[in-house]
Amino acid sequence: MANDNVILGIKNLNKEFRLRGDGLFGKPQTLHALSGVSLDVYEGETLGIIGESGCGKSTLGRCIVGLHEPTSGEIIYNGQDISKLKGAARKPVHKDLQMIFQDSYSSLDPRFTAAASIEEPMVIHGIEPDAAKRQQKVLDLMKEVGLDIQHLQRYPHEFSGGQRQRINVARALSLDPKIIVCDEPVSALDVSIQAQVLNLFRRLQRERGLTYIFISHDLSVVKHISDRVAIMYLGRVMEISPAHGIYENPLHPYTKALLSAIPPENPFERHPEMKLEGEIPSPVGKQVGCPLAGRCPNATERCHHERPALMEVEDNHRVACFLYHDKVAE
Amino acid sequence: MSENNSQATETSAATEQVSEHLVEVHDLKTYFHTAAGVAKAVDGVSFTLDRGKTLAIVGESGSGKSVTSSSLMHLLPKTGKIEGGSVMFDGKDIVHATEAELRELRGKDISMIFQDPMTALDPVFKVGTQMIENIRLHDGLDKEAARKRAIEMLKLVSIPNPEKRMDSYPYELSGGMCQRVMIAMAMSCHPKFIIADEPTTALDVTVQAQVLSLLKGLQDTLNTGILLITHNLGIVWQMADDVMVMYAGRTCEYAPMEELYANPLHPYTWGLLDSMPKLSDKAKTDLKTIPGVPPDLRLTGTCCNFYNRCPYACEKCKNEVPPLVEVKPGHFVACHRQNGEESLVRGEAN
Amino acid sequence: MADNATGASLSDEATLKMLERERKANNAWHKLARNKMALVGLAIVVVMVILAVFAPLLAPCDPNATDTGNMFAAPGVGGHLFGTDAFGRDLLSRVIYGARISIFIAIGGTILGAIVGILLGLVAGFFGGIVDSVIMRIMDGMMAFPFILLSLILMTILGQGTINVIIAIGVANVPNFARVVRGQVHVVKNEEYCNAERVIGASPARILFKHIFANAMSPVIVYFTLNIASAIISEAALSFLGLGIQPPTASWGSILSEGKSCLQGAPHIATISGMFILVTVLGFNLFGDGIRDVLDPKQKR
Amino acid sequence: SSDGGSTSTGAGADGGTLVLSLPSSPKYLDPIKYTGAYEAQIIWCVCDTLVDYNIDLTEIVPQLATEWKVSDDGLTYTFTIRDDAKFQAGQYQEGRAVVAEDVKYSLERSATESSMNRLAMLDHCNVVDDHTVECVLKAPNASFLTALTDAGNVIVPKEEVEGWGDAFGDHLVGSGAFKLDQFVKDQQSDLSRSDCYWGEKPHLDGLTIKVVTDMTQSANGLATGEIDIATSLTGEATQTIKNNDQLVLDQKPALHVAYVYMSQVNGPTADQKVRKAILMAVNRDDLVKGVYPYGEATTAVLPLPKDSWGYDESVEADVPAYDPEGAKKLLAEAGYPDGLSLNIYISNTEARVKMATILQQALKENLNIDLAINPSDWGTFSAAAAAGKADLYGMSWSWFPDPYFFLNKLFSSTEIGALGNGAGFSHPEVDELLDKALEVTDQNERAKYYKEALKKIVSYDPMLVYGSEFVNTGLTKKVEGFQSRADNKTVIVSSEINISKTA
Amino acid sequence: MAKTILKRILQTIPVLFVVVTITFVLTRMIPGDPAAQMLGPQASPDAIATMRVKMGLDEPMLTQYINYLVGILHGNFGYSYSYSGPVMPIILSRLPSTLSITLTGLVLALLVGVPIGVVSAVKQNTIFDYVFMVLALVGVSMPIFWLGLMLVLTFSVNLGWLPAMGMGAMSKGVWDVISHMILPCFCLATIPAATFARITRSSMLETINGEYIKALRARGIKESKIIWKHALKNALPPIVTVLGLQLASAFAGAILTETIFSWPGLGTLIVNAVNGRDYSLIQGVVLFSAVVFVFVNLVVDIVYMVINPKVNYEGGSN
Ligand SMILES: Nc1ncnc2c1ncn2[C@@H]1O[C@H](COP(=O)(O)OP(=O)(O)OP(=O)(O)O)[C@@H](O)[C@H]1O
Ligand SMILES: Nc1ncnc2c1ncn2[C@@H]1O[C@H](COP(=O)(O)OP(=O)(O)OP(=O)(O)O)[C@@H](O)[C@H]1O
Ligand SMILES: [Mg+2]
Ligand SMILES: [Mg+2]
Repeated sequence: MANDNVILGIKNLNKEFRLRGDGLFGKPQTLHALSGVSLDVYEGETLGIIGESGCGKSTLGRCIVGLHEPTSGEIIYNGQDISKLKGAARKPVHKDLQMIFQDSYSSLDPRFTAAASIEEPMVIHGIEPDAAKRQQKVLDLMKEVGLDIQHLQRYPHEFSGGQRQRINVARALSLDPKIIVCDEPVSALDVSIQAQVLNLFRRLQRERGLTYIFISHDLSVVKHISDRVAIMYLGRVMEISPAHGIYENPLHPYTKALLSAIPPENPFERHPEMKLEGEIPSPVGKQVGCPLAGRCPNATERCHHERPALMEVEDNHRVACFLYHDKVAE
Repeated sequence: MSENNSQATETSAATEQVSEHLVEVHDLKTYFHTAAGVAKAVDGVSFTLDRGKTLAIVGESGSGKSVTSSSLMHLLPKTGKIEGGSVMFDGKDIVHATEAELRELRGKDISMIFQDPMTALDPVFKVGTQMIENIRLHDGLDKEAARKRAIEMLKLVSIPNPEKRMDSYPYELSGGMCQRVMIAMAMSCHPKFIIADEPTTALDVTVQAQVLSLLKGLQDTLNTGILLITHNLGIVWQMADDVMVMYAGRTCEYAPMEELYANPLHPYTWGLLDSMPKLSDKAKTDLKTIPGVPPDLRLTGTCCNFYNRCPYACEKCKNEVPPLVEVKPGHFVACHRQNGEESLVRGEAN
Repeated sequence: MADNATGASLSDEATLKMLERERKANNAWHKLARNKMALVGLAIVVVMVILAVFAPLLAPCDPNATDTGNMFAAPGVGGHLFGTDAFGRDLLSRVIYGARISIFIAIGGTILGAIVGILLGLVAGFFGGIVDSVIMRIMDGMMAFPFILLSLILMTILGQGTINVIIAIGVANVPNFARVVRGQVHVVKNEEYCNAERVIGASPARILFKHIFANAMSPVIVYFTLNIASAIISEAALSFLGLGIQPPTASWGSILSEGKSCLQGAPHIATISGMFILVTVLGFNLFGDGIRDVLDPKQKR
Repeated sequence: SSDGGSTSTGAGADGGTLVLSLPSSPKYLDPIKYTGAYEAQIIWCVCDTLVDYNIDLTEIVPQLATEWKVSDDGLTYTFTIRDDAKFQAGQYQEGRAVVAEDVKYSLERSATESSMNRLAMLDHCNVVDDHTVECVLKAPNASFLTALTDAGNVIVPKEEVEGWGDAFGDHLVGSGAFKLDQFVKDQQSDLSRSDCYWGEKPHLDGLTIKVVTDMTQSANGLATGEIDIATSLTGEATQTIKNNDQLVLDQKPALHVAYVYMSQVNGPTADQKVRKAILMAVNRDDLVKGVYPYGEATTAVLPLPKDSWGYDESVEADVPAYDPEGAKKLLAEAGYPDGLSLNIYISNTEARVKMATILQQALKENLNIDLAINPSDWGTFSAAAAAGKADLYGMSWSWFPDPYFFLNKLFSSTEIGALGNGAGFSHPEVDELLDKALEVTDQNERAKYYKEALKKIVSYDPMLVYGSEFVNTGLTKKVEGFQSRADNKTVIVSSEINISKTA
Repeated sequence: MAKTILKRILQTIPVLFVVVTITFVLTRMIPGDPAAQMLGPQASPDAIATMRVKMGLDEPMLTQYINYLVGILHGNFGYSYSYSGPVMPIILSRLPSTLSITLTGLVLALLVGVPIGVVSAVKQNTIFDYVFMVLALVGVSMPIFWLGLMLVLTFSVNLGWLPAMGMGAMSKGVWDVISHMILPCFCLATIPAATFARITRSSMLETINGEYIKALRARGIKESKIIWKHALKNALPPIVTVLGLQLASAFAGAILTETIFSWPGLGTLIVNAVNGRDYSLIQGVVLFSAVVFVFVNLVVDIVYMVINPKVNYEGGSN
């Protein structure tokens, strides 16, 4: 389904947060949430993003939809760098780029009912100016995500975690966007509803050529939905490849560790786990070397000082690890 | 037909021995009184949990899992009320406990990991401060020692640079980090009973594995009982001793984990198991789902709640609430057509 | 399956009925209508407004008719329900007529200050940075003008009259409202739901007025309703400076300050006008609390 | 009407500090800068004038000057200065004797430097010897001696004045019975007995002069004993004190008239008929009763206090009496049969607002005049009134018993543009009489001129005079020897008075 | 944060410049001649004219303005004719007396108002709530003069416990100072206390239902700690704003209290300056207040940043 048309190009994206120093006059410290992330997202594909918790996935998503201004780097959409667009200039982009937030509770206005929240984007962009039709569309969307007429008039705090997440999904879908950044959109859903939502995602992709950037910790979900998968670690992309490449032929030591930690599919399955021991690196302060160096079983002296670049080692399979660089070099 | 009838038969096994179980919940009912009617969010939930054991609750999103756990802790919003049933913790009646008695239990004997980690931390205090407060409250440590212990706990849940992270505010943490902070807090006071409401949704699998083994370790050393609410069946298989399946406020199936996997009885359970995406799946086909939506909780209580989505539903299902019946030792199910007299064959809808 | 998708043995009708009930329950007016205290508050305000509007019909006497033979009559004496004032004028009539000025000015002045202040505060808080600095520094500067000076200046520029009193009180209130609102906005605007709105593409105005505004309102409402009291009293202060209402026109504030000079001999003058102010303030506050409760979805419904 | 205090000076216990309250804060104690009675109160305690009025204001009595002579042409006054007077020790001198040089310095300073023109008639002084000084006037001016009693013309030591410069007021030094220890504006002044005082030794050890702007609080202060003498009381406080048997209210007619001046040149009131109609439309007794419900004033009709020696009761009859019917007719004659609209400017004090409100009612009722009341703070009011903007303006006047300080100030055309004659009253024959009254020195002769002027003035119906306030003083029973003076001066120590306070 | 502070201090300069300019122009627009005010009602027109020259009022406005600005740059804020002295020392001399009662009053108000607000919120719609809130409303609508007089009548005149007026003197002991402060502070505290109570209540109602409150309960934290530490801190921002406002208004707005208790503070000074058309003093007071308010508001903003870490004044969002 995906074609070779790059719909969103992320070029060397960096995002730093300034942490407030101690006390009134403390020196602020820098937290590197994203360091030199470069990604191309193709039209109509699903790009799965997997990574350690806190590695900057949400930050990446927020940069894409314009909630964070990147410290440096570009985000190219429709031929223009949208990372610096502001105000009215950004408005047309908003409609195309949507996000499902990780924190489903706080991303809903506590004083808006579910219906109002879902309706809101349509009102803003003047989709469906007829109120009755709009209401109908709201209801349709809600039904798509497994909610029903009974949930229309309730406030966020009256929902369960999963229901709130579904409201978020419905809201993002209501705009007919081109790209949706899904930040763990199904983590709070039971498997049957999860299946329903995933099917919905796929159907919309089929029908409308939607593009997803799909952040999740559930590797089977990512595998199921993604065309390509990127593995992130500490603000960097470590490996990126078509989905089967990651699952069948993981290259990066971190990817391997991840795959080994997947929970079993049945009570009787027990597989050996590859544990990453050692000091967990911190995104705060100066960054040198490969971030995994301290925990990687294959680390060499070089890994501690030099940063491996993301290199294509196999067809469409790129990895940032010296283990393979040498092979490529040869 | 109504509850009276069902009560007689259900969970008779559980009520016999007292206090041998860590937690005993019997026919718990928690209702929300909203403007447009009474929502029966929890409407007949029964289970028991032994020391050192893990009970997993799975079920439809919105089926009342979190409300059940909130009810155990008496942490319902103003509109919510426990309307019936009993909850015994360590032989103590919790439903009628006073606020002071509950406070004794909360945090010390029972701790809870909330589903929404980012909203469950006080936004205006540093996470370190919140952890230290918690540790000092329960362990009576001095400030320095508590701080040390907090850092230790953060290290245990793999938070990088924990000394520095102690000074972060919740909004500066990623979702997974908040969740780990919550977990660290819940574990820091050696509880007898942990309620973990989707504790690892925001964690990557390596950290998840670590956290789960941490929970296991705690369980082994302290004989802690764990009530694990999750949607991740993989975790259930990994962690649980027993599993309870919930649907629309009611227990619909309750069995030892392996039994449930091997021999699920309730049609909803079947649907659930079938919907799970598998890593081993090769083809990218649509996932199986359970069509339809669950009923409005304000209108339930007169029939089997799953009736409208159940391919096996019969006339009785439409008119009677199915009681929870022990069909095999330890295996309870609430289905008119699975109560021993009749048994369905999975996949053969009528 | 699709035909019975909504509920087990439950007619769609029941659900629809419930939905209707719920929609009604969520409707601000219905919420307000169910809030007894708010209704009491509203009733008080309405009574006061009625007093003001129908003063000529309700007042038993001419409020300005002096009677030097019957000064400081105690309540009830000589057919004067509330007694008479220092000129022997019927206090009841004066209080009724006073409602016109006091209610009008209190509401007008506070609303004017609130509207401008809230707008400025919203903008300052929302855009932050230089906009915030400029607006708030202007507010700081305005606050630096003592009320008496500000009023004198405004009145010199504008002249006397009711509307100008409203403007004076309004202007004096602007920085206060701006600060209260702006502080709230700074807190609320960082909430995730505002970010969600930005992603949806909501214009700043929409985010401000539909989301931040509602979520920042509750202290503003309180501040607003409390301000009614000080506005009523400010009117008297302005009139005293000769900038407000000219004698003999009655206003509660001026009756109160006239009562000040005979507190011991004729305490009823200050007491009665004070009570009217108190009750009015009470009314506004109860009503304000009601609105706050209505805006709070977590309140028991 | 003075029912408190005894008149004896000798008896009375020594010791104690008397607390006296003023309703407004003194600002400038430098004699050439002071503007009001409250400052004068302190200055008089600290400094001496050459001469003073006696307690009844009937005659001028010696103070620093033991005697004086007036030359026949009325131009030269020769004073003999007492030889036992000493200045209090200060920063720049150590308590030296008061000599004629000081008199010359002080009076010439007042005459030339003071913008208050309190001694404008003085040309220069000649020191004859240490204890004799001649004052030469520019023209004969009979109000000179009276002017000398003004606190602006007290005798002060040059060293201190020049030493302190602008700050002299805060460190006032003189030869009076008390020396100024501390002067805090808006709060209080602490004075202690001067040991080098030439006169009778004051009974009091000290004097604290407190500013208490709230009248009710003055009464309360008396009740709690925090205040011994509360001066210049008005309003309900007087009643409160009357009602309290532990306290004494001393009342005495003041040299005070309250009036409504009507524009003589602009607007409808330029027509005398309109003015007269207004006078006839107002019942003064009712007005006074309404404005002063606690009996703090009496009705007055002439623009001169009854206690002034220029007062002429026979003129009272010339003032049109209350006659609403006649008034209406008169107004119709003037061309306003259906009434008209006028404005009145007043300062925002209670007494004025009350007056205007009652006046408004009376004019409406009797003449169908719509009177718009413009109350404002004093600054705005005085600017408007002095500029002649007002149709009517209401205020009051109080000064010395010498008619000059009323009639000249209010009706001389030279005062047009000042607040006194803001109405623009200008009649050459009145001017002439007033000037003449100033040239002659004999009081009887002067009285004649003034009476004549008064009659003339009244014939033009320039203003509605309605009341004359009392000097209301509240006292605790501890105070002995107090006697009030019609000019609102509270005399602590003099040849007649020596207040004491029992423990 | 240091940067924020520095920035804010720099911002003060244009604010003050504008304030000075506006005050300069506007004060001269109000009717009333400073010279006439100074000389009193009985002064003659000549005298007034002379005085105007002496006061420099005859010069063109622009010259006066430039002179004034130049003076300020040299640290000379003008000369007050009504208080015969340089402006700044006069203002500063009033500061201790004003601060002593306003700050004490505000602290008192906080100590009373905030707890009442908290308790009312916790016990929303109970009899406590109703009683406290009605009391609070009585508090805000209470005419200060009436309250002051009642206090004096009760505690000074009838009971004789406390002095009715004036400031105490340290030389007479600490009690003398304190006893003189009690009634005025009480008077000053009523309206702020009522305001704090109301604002606290409403703000607490917003926070008290938060999810984190539930989480804290689950952790077994004492209810009192949850309320007084966690919920209150979250509820603090509007309270701090209002505290700032009250401080500002207490500064210049304590005129009634000052009058009743003969407590000469800034309020009296301001009124006298305006009534006396003492231009320099008016300008000085406004300038001074501007500095104070900029400072108070800076402190408020910093407190905001301290209590709510997300607050950031630098940019728009995030
Ligand atoms: N305050 C409330 N008022 C009314 N209904 C509520 C309230 N809170 C929850 N509910 C309803 O109660 C039901 C149970 O909610 P609960 O949070 O227990 O679900 P859950 O099983 O935890 O679901 P999830 O897996 O999605 O978190 C839901 O249908 C929800 O809509
Ligand atoms: N507003 C912020 N201020 C400071 N640091 C932040 C902020 N937001 C995120 N961070 C930091 O940036 C890093 C990346 O956070 P991010 O939320 O992107 O992680 P994530 O990959 O989404 O993790 P998770 O899977 O746990 O949600 C973390 O170290 C986090 O602490
Ligand atoms: Mg995230
Ligand atoms: Mg849940």
